[in-house]
Amino acid sequence: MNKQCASVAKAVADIPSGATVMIGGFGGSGAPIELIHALIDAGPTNLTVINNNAGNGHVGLAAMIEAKMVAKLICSFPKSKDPRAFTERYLDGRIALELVPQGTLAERIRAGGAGIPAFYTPTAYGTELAEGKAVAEFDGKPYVQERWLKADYALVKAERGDPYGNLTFRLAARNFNPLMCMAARTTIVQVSQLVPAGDIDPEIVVTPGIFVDRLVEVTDPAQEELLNEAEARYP
Amino acid sequence: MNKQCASVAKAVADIPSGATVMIGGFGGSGAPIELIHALIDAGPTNLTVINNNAGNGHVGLAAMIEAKMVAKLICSFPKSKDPRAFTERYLDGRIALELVPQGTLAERIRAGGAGIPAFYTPTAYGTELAEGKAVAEFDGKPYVQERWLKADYALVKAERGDPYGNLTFRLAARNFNPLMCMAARTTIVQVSQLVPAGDIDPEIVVTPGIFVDRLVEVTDPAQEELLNEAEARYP
Amino acid sequence: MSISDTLNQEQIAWRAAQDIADGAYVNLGIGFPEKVAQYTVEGREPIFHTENGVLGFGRAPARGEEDWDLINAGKKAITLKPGAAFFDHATSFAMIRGGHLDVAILGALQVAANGDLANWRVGDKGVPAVGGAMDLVNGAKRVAVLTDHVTRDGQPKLVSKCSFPLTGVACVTRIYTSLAVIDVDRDQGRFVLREKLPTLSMEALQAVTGAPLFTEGDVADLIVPELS
Amino acid sequence: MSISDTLNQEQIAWRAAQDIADGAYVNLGIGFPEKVAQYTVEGREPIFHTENGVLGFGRAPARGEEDWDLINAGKKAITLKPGAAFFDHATSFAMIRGGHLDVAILGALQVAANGDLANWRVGDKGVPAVGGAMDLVNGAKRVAVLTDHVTRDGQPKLVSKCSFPLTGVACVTRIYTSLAVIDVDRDQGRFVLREKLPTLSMEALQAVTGAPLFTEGDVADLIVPELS
Repeated sequence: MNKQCASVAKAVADIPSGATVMIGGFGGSGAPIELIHALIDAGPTNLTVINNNAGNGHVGLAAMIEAKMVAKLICSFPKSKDPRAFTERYLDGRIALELVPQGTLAERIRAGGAGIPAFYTPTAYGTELAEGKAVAEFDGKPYVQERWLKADYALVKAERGDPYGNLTFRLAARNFNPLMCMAARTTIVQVSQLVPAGDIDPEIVVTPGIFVDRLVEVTDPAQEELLNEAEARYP
Repeated sequence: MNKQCASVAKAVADIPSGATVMIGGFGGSGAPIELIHALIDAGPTNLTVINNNAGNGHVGLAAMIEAKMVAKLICSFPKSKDPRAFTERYLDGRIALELVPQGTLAERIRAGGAGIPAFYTPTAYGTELAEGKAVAEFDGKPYVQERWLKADYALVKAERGDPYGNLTFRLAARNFNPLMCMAARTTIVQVSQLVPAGDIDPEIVVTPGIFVDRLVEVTDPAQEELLNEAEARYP
Repeated sequence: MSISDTLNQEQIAWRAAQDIADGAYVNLGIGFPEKVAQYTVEGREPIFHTENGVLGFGRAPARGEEDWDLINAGKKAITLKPGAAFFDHATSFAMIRGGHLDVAILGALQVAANGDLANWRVGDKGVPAVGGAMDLVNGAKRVAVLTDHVTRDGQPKLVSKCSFPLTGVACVTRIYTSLAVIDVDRDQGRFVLREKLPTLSMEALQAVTGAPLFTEGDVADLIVPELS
Repeated sequence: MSISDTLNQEQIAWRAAQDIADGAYVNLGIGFPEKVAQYTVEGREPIFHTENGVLGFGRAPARGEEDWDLINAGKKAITLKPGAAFFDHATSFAMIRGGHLDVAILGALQVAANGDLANWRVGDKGVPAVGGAMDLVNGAKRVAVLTDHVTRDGQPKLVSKCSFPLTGVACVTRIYTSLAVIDVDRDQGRFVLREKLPTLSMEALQAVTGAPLFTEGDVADLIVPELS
């Protein structure tokens, strides 16, 4: 078995218009910039994107939004240093937003990966973000029912990967990435280093290969923060 | 901060009769034998124990049962090579059993640690283990509602630990141990090696120290399987 | 009636192994189903999962070389292959419940025509123990059963309705028996015969099966090597 | 009315830091609450948590030495202390929601006498963004608020009922303001004054507070060092 793809272009080539796509990262940390840019080149439209944020500047997710590929965004914090790509389209109604508290977003994605169709959380109880949701009491305390989140595809950034898809992540670039690996029908991962099977100690694997479908090596990947400092723009 | 205890005896000394105690391990793998034996020495009674199994032979959890300390067991598989300690008491009604499917047991413990009071699972739907439980349909499929599991104390076995309580686990001895660390009010861990802060690479920490209250070093810990081969008996 | 020419457990396991694709993620139940690993088809590499948190394990170690922190769900010592991974129990059952396993292969007391499975408990006596069976049957993409076609005293194990306590509802997708390979058409709640021993008549097979056997197109000959 | 002698943000943060115990697990909100870390009491070592999966981080790195994979929830570069750990977002919020954090310190638009907090949105204009605030206020053992006592135009921020959209219901346990330290008695739904600036009369404080201030025993003097 070898899950390796020859290029980022091939790795994302079959993502169709209308797909739901999870994209890992928290701000620029752990954002799979090269996979996102390959998807911009491929050009599917009408996508639902699940990410913690809504892009920054004119690269990565922000560039996807500028390329008119995103119909709906599910996120917790659609603000950044330069959120104009999203803000402008949201305010004039060209992009839909489902705002989800960050912990609920993480747990809904994990639930999607773990086969848990719904769970209860105290988060957002009594707020407008719980409107229309079922509420139940447990041990005298009210909780909000939340549903799992799944995706057709996940775009993920990892540090090391082996041909089986076992992954490690770098520093705080882990964030949503391991969860999204679990919750998509097809998980596509860019790894900074592809290593032979057996090179990753089984005890330190963070994402076991069963959650990964495709791997592509992107050595020396771009950092969104540095691209933005350089005022980069994609394409 | 230093969470280190001087001895296994001191680490478990305050566990009172009537407490709910999670005990890590899957069979003998990852079972904190030295902490269990210290608890037998301390002698609280009327305990509710949460473990995947019900003990094997006459050491560890089996010895706790033989010492008449356990009023109720919550587990998925109360069988082993030599399950007599539990079987005899269960069959004549001296110990209560709550049987839980293994994945539901794991998820309920995780839910307890993660502040999720209830969740839905397909597991056990339509079986006697779902009797009396709420059922709900999601996307046309029926699911069973399950509640979180929490404990007053958890007894856990880990491989390396630092003074902050960061842990790694050895091979498949991980199993329920990291989950139980999350779900107990007081988590007590025996580590085979206590190392200085900073010695465990932050990227390979399996259980972050926030989930751990007390650590005690037990070098060269006993393996239940080998104790049983030697027909050991505790005390 | 009795049927003298039947497959043994090795042969049933061999037949089940033929349906496991290269790269498939597979969980084998304790006991009889574990034999399937021995008959992995040349050139294919399934990846074996065990409930207690290991993916990518291999054969048992030599006697005396066991490490009792490295065991499978049956509490037997195992070894690792390159590319293995450890994880906690919640992640292990996320793999199962979340639909990431390609196939779970289990034993059975009874399988009903709608795919109901009974394999964890005979009655209400003794100590009940369920382990991960109820999770596996509700999670894996395919749930296959290995079983003798009838009980020791000749009663059908493939039935119209299970009399033993259920492990799962409408969960079994394929049954490998000592006489036949049978799919469960869960939409219509019926058995569909795919293969049978060539020496066995349809009538004789139906006579030892507790629910009607349907066919869709040809029924192939169930041919397996000599194994013991 | 106007009150000239008030604490600045540094001083409010200093006061909040006095209540953080050695070894406490602490999450500081983006912006103003982050200042609390600077005033950690000598001899105490709180452990700081950030939503994006880091426990045990320290000060910002020197300019030019940032690693943009090592940031906090405010997307600012951080450094690690010995004993730090990384984890995924689900585990990070398990820490929050599961009650493992000792204290979360947040800013506020309004706090009601029953502990309701509004701090994420002023109205229904613009782009809404919530981040982890709703999880933090429902998860941490103590939920502390740092705030000026009144808005820029002199309106009370401590109110009988929030007019802005809620972040959480009956969640705040203590409020550190530019004039006072006030506990929320969530059982009785009332503010309990613990400390006030010594130069400030009870009447003057009540006049800029939008709900009654109760007392239980003595009200201590709120005394902080000169800081800027």
